Amino acid sequence: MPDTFFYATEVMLNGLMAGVMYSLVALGFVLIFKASGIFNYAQGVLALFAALTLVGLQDGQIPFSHVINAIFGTDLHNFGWTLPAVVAIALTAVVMVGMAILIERYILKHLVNQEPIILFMATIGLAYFLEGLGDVMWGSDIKKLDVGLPQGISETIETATYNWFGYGFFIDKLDIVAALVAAALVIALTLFSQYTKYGRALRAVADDHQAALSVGISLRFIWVLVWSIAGFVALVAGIMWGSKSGVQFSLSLIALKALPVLMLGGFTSIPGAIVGGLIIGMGEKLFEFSIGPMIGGATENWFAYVLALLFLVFRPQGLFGEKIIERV
Amino acid sequence: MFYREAGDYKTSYPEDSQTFPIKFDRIRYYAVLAVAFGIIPFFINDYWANAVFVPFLIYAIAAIGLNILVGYCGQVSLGTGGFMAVGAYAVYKLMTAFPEVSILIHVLLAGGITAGVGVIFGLPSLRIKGFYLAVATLAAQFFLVWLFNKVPWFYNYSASGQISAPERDILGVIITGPNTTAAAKYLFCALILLALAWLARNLTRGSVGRKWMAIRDMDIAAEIIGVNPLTAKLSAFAISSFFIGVAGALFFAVYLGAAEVGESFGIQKSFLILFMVIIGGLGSIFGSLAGAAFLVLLPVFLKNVLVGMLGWPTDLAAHIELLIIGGLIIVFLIAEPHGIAQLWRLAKEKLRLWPFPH
Amino acid sequence: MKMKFTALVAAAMMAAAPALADLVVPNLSYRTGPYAPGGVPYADGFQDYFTLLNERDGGIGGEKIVVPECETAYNTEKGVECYEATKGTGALAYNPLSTGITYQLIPKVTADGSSLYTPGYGRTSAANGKVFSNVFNYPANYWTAASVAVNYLLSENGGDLKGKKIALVYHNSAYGKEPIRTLEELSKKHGFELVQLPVEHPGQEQKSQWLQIRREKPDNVIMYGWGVMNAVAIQEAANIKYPMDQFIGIWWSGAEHDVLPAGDGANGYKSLTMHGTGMDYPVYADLKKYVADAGKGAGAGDQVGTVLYSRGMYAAMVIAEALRNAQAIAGTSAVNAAQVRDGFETLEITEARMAEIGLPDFGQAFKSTCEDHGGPGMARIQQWDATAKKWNLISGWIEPDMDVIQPLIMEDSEAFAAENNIEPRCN
Amino acid sequence: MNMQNPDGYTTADGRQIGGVMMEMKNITLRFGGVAAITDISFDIREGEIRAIIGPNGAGKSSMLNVISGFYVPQEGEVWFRGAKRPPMKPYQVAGMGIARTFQNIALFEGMSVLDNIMTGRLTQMKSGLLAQAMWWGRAQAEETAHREKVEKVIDFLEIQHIRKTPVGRLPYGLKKRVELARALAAEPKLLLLDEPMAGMNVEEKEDMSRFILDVNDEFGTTIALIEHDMGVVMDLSDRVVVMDYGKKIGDGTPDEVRNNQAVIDAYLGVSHDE
Repeated sequence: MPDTFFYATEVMLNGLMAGVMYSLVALGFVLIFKASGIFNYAQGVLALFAALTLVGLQDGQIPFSHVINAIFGTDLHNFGWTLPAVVAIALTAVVMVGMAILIERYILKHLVNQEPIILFMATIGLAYFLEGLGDVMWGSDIKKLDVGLPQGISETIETATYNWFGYGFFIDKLDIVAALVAAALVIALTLFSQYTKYGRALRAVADDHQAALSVGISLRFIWVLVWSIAGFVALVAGIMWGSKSGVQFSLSLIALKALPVLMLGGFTSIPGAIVGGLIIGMGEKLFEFSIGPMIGGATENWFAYVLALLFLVFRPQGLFGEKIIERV
Repeated sequence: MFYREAGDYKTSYPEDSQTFPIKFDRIRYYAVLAVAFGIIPFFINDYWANAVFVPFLIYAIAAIGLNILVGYCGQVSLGTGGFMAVGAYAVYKLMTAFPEVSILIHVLLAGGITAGVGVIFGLPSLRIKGFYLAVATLAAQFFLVWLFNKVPWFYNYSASGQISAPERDILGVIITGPNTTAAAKYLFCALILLALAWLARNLTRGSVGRKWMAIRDMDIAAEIIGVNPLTAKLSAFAISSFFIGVAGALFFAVYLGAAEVGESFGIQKSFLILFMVIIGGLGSIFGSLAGAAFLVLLPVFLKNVLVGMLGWPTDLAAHIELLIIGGLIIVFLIAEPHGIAQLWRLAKEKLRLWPFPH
Repeated sequence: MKMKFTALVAAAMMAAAPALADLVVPNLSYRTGPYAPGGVPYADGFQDYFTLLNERDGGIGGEKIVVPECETAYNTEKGVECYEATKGTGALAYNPLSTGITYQLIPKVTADGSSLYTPGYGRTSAANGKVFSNVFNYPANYWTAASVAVNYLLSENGGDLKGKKIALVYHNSAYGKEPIRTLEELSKKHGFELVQLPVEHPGQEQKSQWLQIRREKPDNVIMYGWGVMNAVAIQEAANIKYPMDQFIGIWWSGAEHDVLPAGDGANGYKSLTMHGTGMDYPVYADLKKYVADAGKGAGAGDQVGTVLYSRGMYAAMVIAEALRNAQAIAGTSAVNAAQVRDGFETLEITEARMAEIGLPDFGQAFKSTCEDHGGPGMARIQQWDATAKKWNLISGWIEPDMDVIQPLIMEDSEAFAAENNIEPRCN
Repeated sequence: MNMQNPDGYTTADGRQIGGVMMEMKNITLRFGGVAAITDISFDIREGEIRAIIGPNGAGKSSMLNVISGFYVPQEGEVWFRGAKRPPMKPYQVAGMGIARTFQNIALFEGMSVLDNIMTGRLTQMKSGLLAQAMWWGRAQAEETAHREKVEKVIDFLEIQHIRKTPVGRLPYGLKKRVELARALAAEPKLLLLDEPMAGMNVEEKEDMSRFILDVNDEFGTTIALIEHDMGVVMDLSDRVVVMDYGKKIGDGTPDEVRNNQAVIDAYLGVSHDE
């Protein structure tokens, strides 16, 4: 059945593409976990917040206009300008850096040396807070995010594959862009951590907190740095997901799609986040394609987790981890 | 002055290991019970029962259950919502299949069934640890919700998959269904909470509890001094799931009356109950109660203040509510990472010295 | 400390209670959470219509209408809290705009004697008034919608769907599963093949479903979606170049914010509607004069005239008419919950009456009886014009196939009656 | 003194040592490709204080971990009281009456001193889940009986005053003592001590030495210990195994070992890191 083969291949390719989108979110988790041991649940909300801010800036929305109107009885909505996408993205990046500074100053600083679960809960508190803040600042209606990324079927690929195989494959242009962006992001991160002073500092902290401190790197600076980078990654993820489905509350739920990727790839491995994302994306789509119809479909949400779980049961150290030798 | 341990001597080991070693605590405990069972039932109305007390009691049961797993045994779980769903659907199937059997038995059986499911999903904990395990329990969460949504047998083949609790009574007193009085609902849940809290207290002060805590504090050392990690972890999963299953059964049958799995028992529920446990205090039964009370009351309180008193638009109030709850959680964790229970202990230590601070 | 807190809560609740003599119609809305984009315009329309009656007519029959708003965030627990918080204030009717909360409130309102009005959503089998005495879901419901969609396709295809393939893309929840049985029956009757494609909440990731549609090339796609799922589905359909005019959503998948994100790609997308669309109705002049310009509009005021705003307004209009009817029957303006229930049960809305209200041809005429709380179940088709950014009505009222639906309603409601020991009424 | 006598021997201070309690036969342990222990054999006699010494990284702790079942050697056999020990989980080994302390204190930081020591009794507490949940007579009686045993250990180690203190708040020396108490509470037949005196000052070391001797003396407990302080080792132990680079380089009485050339070389050489 050549048709089935083509279908499966198409599903697989699209699964890989979806996986890239998951990886984009997972990357943010990994960066923060690696540098500070914090499992940052707020990563999804950070993406939402970044996307909201981006759209708000781009459309010249007045922040907090809803509150101001409610309190003062005014009727404010808009500054009446539209910013070019590039400017808006740059401004949003600045906002994310500011956010990282605030998070470090008002939360992390006070929670140094706490148990991981406490830090985890703090990030959930942060998630609630940012969700509320995002709503209060920019309103809760659905917004269209358009920074000029292409979307829809890539006719080139469809025609080309049709000419070669007799079956035109569906690949979304936005997914191709996402894959390119993800690749660029990983390369940039690698270059940053290999060839810059701060990047090396970051790696030093990841390897050994004490050692990093003893060579004179301020841990606080590192945290601001890593949260800024995670904020930037969240912005990228927010742009990609926002272009795909609009910007609205549900965007924060993409964090749930990144968690199985983390389980599989490991909380500390950047290549793990990428490869894990690809495996999860491909696995869940293929499962839905092959087994899904027999058991009623809509299996992707849980299958991603079960896949990661099964993998971990047989290989507890994760995809790229070394075998754990326990000591007492 | 009244709160003291001086002169409060213990002459036997059982006396030394009782729940409230200090006399004043004991008296206060009985006073709380007297208010809870002697006074509140006579004054409770539908609003207080349905908006405050019943959800508080049920969440408290779930929080104690989760605290056993997370706070005592150190296994972080995010599958609570899914396990509550097991309890809810089990009790629904039992109620409709055996209408003549007492609802109390159904609720306990639902807990038992959930315990079994909990053990199955607890198996990976033998290989997977820490956050990896927490994320792995999400597999249970998503799978169970999907299952109850997908298999019509669980919801008796109704058109939409919603389940509704029919009317059932105990000794002629209606416990479920729309005609239940506020007092009956409240008392039924309160009695179950009291019994389960007592069970939890017994379990955690004895050898089972020590096994759990040993695993929590240092699993490798625990195994070397003779704790079988398999039975310790799985018993924690079983007991914890039993509590959560009972809570889920009550949540559906007594509190909501109708439920849809994805909406009532979704991932948000798992996080909410984990919050209760952590804000209340890990490894503390009192903390579970305090955490549940805090997170049930706070939104109701905020809503009534912001919308009711200040007259703010509901959406603005709801957003501000999120801001405040998120902010408070962070403030709480910074002020006292060990939760309300620890704040309470510190307050008591101060009180012990009162009125002479030195 | 504890005492103070309790006192504060109690005081807060007192402050929320309106004067008892007014007509109280709580608005259990959701302006936050994942479904806020749908909840906001609906709540605005609902509020504004009652504000209009208060401002223009001094209420209904001289009685002011009080509409306490309570935020549910589409969450059943908050729904319980809202119900309990408002029921002590003399609430007469509820319209929670959530299938989950509806299921939960059905037994409660029945026991407490108030009414539940769920136009186009909720529990479909509540159309059987014999079993569900206090629940009303006229003029149309989930199952009639499915049937109307199929009937529309029949008329498009010269009355024959044999051998056609129709895909149902649905929100994998109680709501989304509602039409399945109806469509299965209809597929047997008309000989088309039904492909079911569930989408998990919240529905941001639908690649699998739309790849399958691309492979199987169904002749038509019917969608039961809500929230972000709608926008994503329409975008994905555009991505795979599915012909938009073959794609029909239920009325909950046919709002402006569902189609706007897809831009031009959404052009030609169709959806059902159970009421008129746009602002070409006389009532809007009054709304502008008495509500918007007076600064009394609900919310931000930017939703007026949208599809879901119209629906909220429609629901408010029907409730207002039921209140008026109750006053007429009871012979008093200060009606109680039981009288309002009677008002709902004997409600008749004619075309003439709608024209009087300022909404000519806005909704279908219907008449409720003791047995039938469901109405005729008709709907129209509207189509999106992406250039003009507006919905256009492209059909008249289409009737559902009640021969198929009525037995299903009886079956489901009787199962409910058996489970809950309910004696059928109306004999 | 004939230490090869299968029925036992008499020590210099006149204590009677019994037959072989535990025998390690040709143990080899590897992590990945790296051998931590290579082909080591030795025995431990009933009632004896047996020391394992060697430079850092010699494989001493690994050997203790093999005895307590935490590491499973790739080759070799462990014999206990005349029978070959089948592959076992650590908790099963504990159930056979082998208790231990750890090099880096492994107390349960979230529990009180009393609860920590009570965990030492876990292998002997039998009441079931249900009985405990109900706190029925049997569960309570059992708890009390074990509590009495534990109180004896507490008295013995002179830590009555910190009974209810959370372990996390204790100073290092006391923690070491509580850990010993936990091991003793199990009433072990064989007690394994991994550097019981590491990081202690002279006074604390003297206390600890006294406790070790008293345990051996009063309860007749067999003890195997790892220690760095040569003075202490030579004073305490009846026989010493010396390891270096995972190999056994000496075995005998303290005097014999002291004069063994291989041992002297190993200790004069630079100590190698783990």
